[in-house]
Amino acid sequence: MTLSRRVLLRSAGLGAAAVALPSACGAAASGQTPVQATASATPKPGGTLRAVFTGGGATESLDPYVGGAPVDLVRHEVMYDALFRFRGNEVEAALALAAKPVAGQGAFDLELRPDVVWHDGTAFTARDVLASFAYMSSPERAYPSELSAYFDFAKATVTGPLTLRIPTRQPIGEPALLLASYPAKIVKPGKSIGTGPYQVDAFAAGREARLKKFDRYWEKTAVSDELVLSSLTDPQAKVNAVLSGQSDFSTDIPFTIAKTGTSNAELEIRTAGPLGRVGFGFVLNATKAPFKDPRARKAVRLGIDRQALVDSVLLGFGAPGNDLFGAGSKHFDSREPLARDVDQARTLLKDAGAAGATVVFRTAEYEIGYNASTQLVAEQLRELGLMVKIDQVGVPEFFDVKALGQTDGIVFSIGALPLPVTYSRLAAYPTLGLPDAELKTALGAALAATDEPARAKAWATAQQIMTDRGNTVVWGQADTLSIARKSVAGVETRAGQEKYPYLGRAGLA
Amino acid sequence: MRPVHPLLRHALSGLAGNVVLLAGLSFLVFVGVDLLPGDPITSRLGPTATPERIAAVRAELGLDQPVLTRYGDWLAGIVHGDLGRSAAGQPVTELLSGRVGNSILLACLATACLIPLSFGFGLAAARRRGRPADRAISTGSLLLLSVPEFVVAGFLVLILAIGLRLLPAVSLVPAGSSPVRHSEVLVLPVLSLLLVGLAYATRVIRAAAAGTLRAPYVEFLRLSGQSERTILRTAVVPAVLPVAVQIWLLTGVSMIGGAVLVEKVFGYPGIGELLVTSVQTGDLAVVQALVLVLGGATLAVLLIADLAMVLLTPRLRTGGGAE
Amino acid sequence: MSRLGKAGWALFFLLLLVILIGPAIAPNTATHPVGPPYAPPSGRALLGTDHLGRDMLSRLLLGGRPLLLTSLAAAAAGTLAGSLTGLVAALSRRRLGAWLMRPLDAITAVPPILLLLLCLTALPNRTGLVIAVAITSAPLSARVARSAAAQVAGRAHVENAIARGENWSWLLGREILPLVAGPLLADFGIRFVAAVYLVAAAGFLGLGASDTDWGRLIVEALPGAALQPVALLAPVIGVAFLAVAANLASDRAAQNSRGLLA
Amino acid sequence: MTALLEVQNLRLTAAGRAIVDGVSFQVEPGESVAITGPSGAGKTTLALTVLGHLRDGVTHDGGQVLVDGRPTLPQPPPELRGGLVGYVGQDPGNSLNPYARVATTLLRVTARSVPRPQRSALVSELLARVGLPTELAQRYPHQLSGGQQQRVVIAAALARNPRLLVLDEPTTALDLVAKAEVVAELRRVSDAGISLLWVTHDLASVETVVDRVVTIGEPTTASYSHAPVATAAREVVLTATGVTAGYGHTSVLRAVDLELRSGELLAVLGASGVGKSTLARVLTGLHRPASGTLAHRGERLPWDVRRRSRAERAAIQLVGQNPAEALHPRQTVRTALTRPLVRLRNLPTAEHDGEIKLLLDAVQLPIEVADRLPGELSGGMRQRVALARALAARPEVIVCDEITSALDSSTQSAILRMLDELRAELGLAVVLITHDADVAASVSDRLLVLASGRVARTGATADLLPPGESPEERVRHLLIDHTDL
Repeated sequence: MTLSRRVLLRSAGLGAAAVALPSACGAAASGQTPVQATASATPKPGGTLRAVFTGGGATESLDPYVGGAPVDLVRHEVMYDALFRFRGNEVEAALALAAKPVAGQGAFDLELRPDVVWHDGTAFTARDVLASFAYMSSPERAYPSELSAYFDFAKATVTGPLTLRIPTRQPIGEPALLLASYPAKIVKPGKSIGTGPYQVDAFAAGREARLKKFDRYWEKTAVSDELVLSSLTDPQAKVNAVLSGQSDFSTDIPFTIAKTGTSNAELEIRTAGPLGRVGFGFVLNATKAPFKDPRARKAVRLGIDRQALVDSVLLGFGAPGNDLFGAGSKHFDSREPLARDVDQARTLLKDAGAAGATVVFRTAEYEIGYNASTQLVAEQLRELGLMVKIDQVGVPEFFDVKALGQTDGIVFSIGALPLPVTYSRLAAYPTLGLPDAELKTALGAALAATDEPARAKAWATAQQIMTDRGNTVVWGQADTLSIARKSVAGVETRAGQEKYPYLGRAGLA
Repeated sequence: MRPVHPLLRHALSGLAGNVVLLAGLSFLVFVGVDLLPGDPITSRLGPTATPERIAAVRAELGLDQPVLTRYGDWLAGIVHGDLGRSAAGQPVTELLSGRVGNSILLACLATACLIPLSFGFGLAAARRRGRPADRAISTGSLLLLSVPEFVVAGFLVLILAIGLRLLPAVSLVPAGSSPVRHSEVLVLPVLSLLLVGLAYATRVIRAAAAGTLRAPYVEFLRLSGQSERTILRTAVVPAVLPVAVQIWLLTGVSMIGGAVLVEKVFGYPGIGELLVTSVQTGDLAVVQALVLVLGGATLAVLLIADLAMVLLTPRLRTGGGAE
Repeated sequence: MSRLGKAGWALFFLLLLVILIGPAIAPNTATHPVGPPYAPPSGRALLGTDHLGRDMLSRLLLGGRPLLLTSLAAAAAGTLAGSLTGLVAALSRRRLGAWLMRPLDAITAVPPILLLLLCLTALPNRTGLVIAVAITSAPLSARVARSAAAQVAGRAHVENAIARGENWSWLLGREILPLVAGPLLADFGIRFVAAVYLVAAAGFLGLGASDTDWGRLIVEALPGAALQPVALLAPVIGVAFLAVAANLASDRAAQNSRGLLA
Repeated sequence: MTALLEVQNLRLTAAGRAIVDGVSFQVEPGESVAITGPSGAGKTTLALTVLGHLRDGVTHDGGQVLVDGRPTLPQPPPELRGGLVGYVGQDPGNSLNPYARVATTLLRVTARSVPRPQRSALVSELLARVGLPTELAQRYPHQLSGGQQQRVVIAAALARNPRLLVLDEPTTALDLVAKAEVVAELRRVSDAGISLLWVTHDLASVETVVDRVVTIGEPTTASYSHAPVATAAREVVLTATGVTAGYGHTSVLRAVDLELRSGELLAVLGASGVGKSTLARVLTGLHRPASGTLAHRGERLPWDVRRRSRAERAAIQLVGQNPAEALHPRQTVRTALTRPLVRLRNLPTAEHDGEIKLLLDAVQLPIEVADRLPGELSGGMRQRVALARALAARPEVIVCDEITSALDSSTQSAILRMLDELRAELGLAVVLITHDADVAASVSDRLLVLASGRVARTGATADLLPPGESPEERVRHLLIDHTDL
């Protein structure tokens, strides 16, 4: 199974090297502006929409399998189509119409959409899909697609002009879900040619991409004539770009901006809604003492003050978490969060023989709030008699495997990704995954289930195990905030992609 | 006696020395970065990559070779004008080309503004030594020197871009264009760099001018009935110029590499971002190229500053003369 | 000027005192929240609270010492290493002196930020920071020391000491150092200010070592500047104050030394 | 007819101390007056008030200075500086703008716009007035000799035909030949009817030019001379042969031979820049010559002082030119005198105090001086301390490099007398390096004249500079003869 660290980061909403840091001075002081859910007004056709996202500097690329910064992902979303995609948290057909497991064969049949045209005017065929599969899973590539862990693309065969048969490596009940979950854009290998609603007009890595509407798009053609996507790495700079009128929209902005509000009547601050939240928390190392003992893990869960963390770290923009990642995705177990109980936590710690123990928590400012939340949690756990030593490192070293193995907890966040993705990513790290046979069985069953009730049951079991003795501590669900001109409309947020929304239907009202 | 003009000989020997120095420097950095914790392969492949896969990529990139061999290969590449490839596989020359130019543009513009301003303020303050104008200039530059540049930049954005909306807050440069054609995005970054550099240059020029104004030959000119204007023009300016040129050149070149923080605040498409990420991820080829470019530029400017000093000082320019 | 210089010293020492005893007089811990985030100044938190609701005054008082000591250590290490090299270069034969100085020129050619990044990536802690700042400042100190000592090294009393066979420690410590102490102290002041900035810049780039030093406080307060301007202004004024005082003290040291050799 | 210059009861103070206290004198048109007095008597300060200039820290505290009937203080009349009164300063090397060519400097002081075609003619004329060739017009000051520089300064001062020239020690920084050039030049100026106000501490050289001498402060004493001792019988202590030395590619000394006998005073005489100081440094091991040998009592000595043994280092001592630099400004006299006792004589600490008293006695300084810093001593006293420090090593040879040139004449003769006594008492051999022919004639047994880095003449002082003739004239002849060779 080849899961790269970068992909792990992508789930946390950041590109490979993007360093999220607070920066220059904030917005003009003003009264509080209420935060609104994404506007559903209809945009007017035509015009230019300008948006700014976190860039990846010189490493940005038009190749959907190279660039990994949010701006890359936003651009890839509108230039290329996947076989399946999410709408809300349901899978819907895109370039493929259906993916049906072939009983007893360890394979599935893929049926493609007819009458799709590439940006260069050629017709879309099954061979193109095969070429894309080969391209994305090529071992020479820096990040071969994670889908290769489930599907054997090398043995895939074209069975008709618009049909393919693809063997699987393990029982997969719903291939479309996996194809929608992982980035699997269909592209003409080596060229920046896709089938999406926009095609590239001009591009400068780390600065800007100008995209123009593709008139022969298979679905409804895009709303805006032109899309200008700018790259900035500094969160404050992104906000400043909108504040000073240089851009119309930016997302993933610091909470402080929302707190300050904006004095400009043309602008508003939006949230991505309850489905577009990011789970903030910690993963405890269940392979060594003291967190090898489930009672010690439980003690931490009981010992933290979730509301205080939400108020301080998220400035109130979010809700307390229930220790499970994936809030907002399908099958998520949205039970009530634990209430703080310091006494019980102390008792549990004592039972686990960990009273007064010293543990090391690793943090880096991967996302705004990582270091702050670690500091606050350390303060809170001190009240239980658990001494937390903070190991604060630089961003590039954060996921150093050896160091991860030596720490007792690391700060972690993950968006509303589909549960298979969330759990496979946690399992990818020996020290992040929970070594639990029952959990493994439940996860396998969830992946293999072909019918909905079985899937739901398997996920319920898995999440019950995580609730009972899991190693994740999710204290909060953070809102994803964006700043936009009020006239910006049609911005769609897809599950787990709150930081790189879909702009294919967006425009100015 | 001398077949080569002494100045030319000085320049040539300086150039040769600089090349040697740069080679030494690049070697040090090469070995140094190699020892850094960040490993381009593991950061590229992720922690779950199999040992065979890591070994294969290492071999592919030639990283299994001893460090000396790799340095040799890198040097050979330089001779052929090839700066190598980044860990992500892009040619370094491509990564750097536009960005280096943009950073240099910023530094050049800031220096161009710095020259007249620092000279004017420095001389004005020196002429009015101890009087209110001098106090104002000296205190002002002292205060400016005392605030970190990213704070200065932040305040400028807050006031000029967001408050008054006079200028763009971030330096968004359209694809396929260059900052030159969108001069409005240059104003604030240049201003931020300028303010910090100006404070320093003004102080140095003021000190040099004040020193010259106390020199015996200035007293002699006064006693020969020369006007203050003439004295300033004929005696003080030529004496301050060699010092000033040095400061301008050094400040200017330090702005190329020193603009990292300012570039970050404005999202300016310079080398700043590249500098930070390449060091942190141990992207040796990029770090090396940056060291080469920035180090080479600095050494070249140091040499030019040396030559300018010689050219502007008659005693040095004409050699010893009759003794 | 002398009155201004005296004021500079007085200011410097006062600030130094506050900074050094700061941790002892801080009313709260640096980490414990005392109120809502970005609360304005109030009786409970005289300078308001920071982005996590922690007492700004306490953080300021707790953070001065690490900044001061780190910068001092870095400036001292850099000035010491640089001065020693410069002094030895000035007293040595010309060829040896040039040979000693050349590698330092190479260091000057690397932008301080790059050096900072390299050192902090290798050693992501306070030691790394001190080493980085020391390395960047040593070449400049060496130049200052060399040119100051070169003016002194040819003086008759130095030659006399050489002629009567005094050893290096006497020559450097007793003959040269007392005479170049002024320029070196002045240079030390400048290095100190530069160190303060580099430490702050490290914080800005997310490389800082302590979480309360003033550079870090500035960086943390920047996003919330509109909500709680005091949280930003207090450390900015603190850093500026320190820098101004150090600059004034350095000017004064330079002036004192001028009189000595007249 | 009113006086051209009239100083009436002038009082000037600096730092609360009067530097010029009630001075009055007059200069008539066409008259030349010398102002003399010991150093620190305020001669320069006085001269500058004639031009209406007060240096930083000096305040006008009473009295008046009138030029042509008009007061120059607090603000001089507009046409005074450069017009009515010209000024020539002490150090021509520092008086000329180093960034301007001679022609530019001269044209600028004429203060009128000259049409381009006539400029070179005007410059040539101004240069011709001071006897300089036209070629110098395009040179920078550093490309001129000291004498030429000072003559350019005079040309600049004369450019606007002043009626009075204020001269502040115009010859002290010059060597013998240059000094003669400048004095001759000023004589011509004076003869042309221009008044001179000549500030000097060296009356002898201006006697032929000025009409009158005004002394401020205490008068100076007469000079000192000694009776030569017969030295032929004494043993040779130091022999240098074939000394060739230089800096970089330029050689300063060429094949210099020198022999010194115990108790003898050898004067090394030469113009400035001729390599005298280099010779001193070579002999004391501070400068390594390119070739040549040195022997001490027949034993070969290494050139580098660091390679000499302790006894060898102690045997030869140097006393330098500049009293300001001779002593460490932060070390007391006691420290300065103790170090040689420790390093060169290994004397037990208990004996230091007694020895220091003896040394201070020998140079005629009170014991209280021991705990003072050099800054609290006068130039003469510092030079005595430097001498005592050299004696502390119990040397056989002392090399004195222009030890009196920075001192006023009374201090100068006191130092020379002391040197003579020490020589007689201790049997010291002395190499006295000087540019002053009078000094050489008055104290030396033998003479070695250096010219262009070579030995031009050597022999008994009595033979080369017979009494009765002006030593300065004789030396000039010796040097010119040599140059003709």
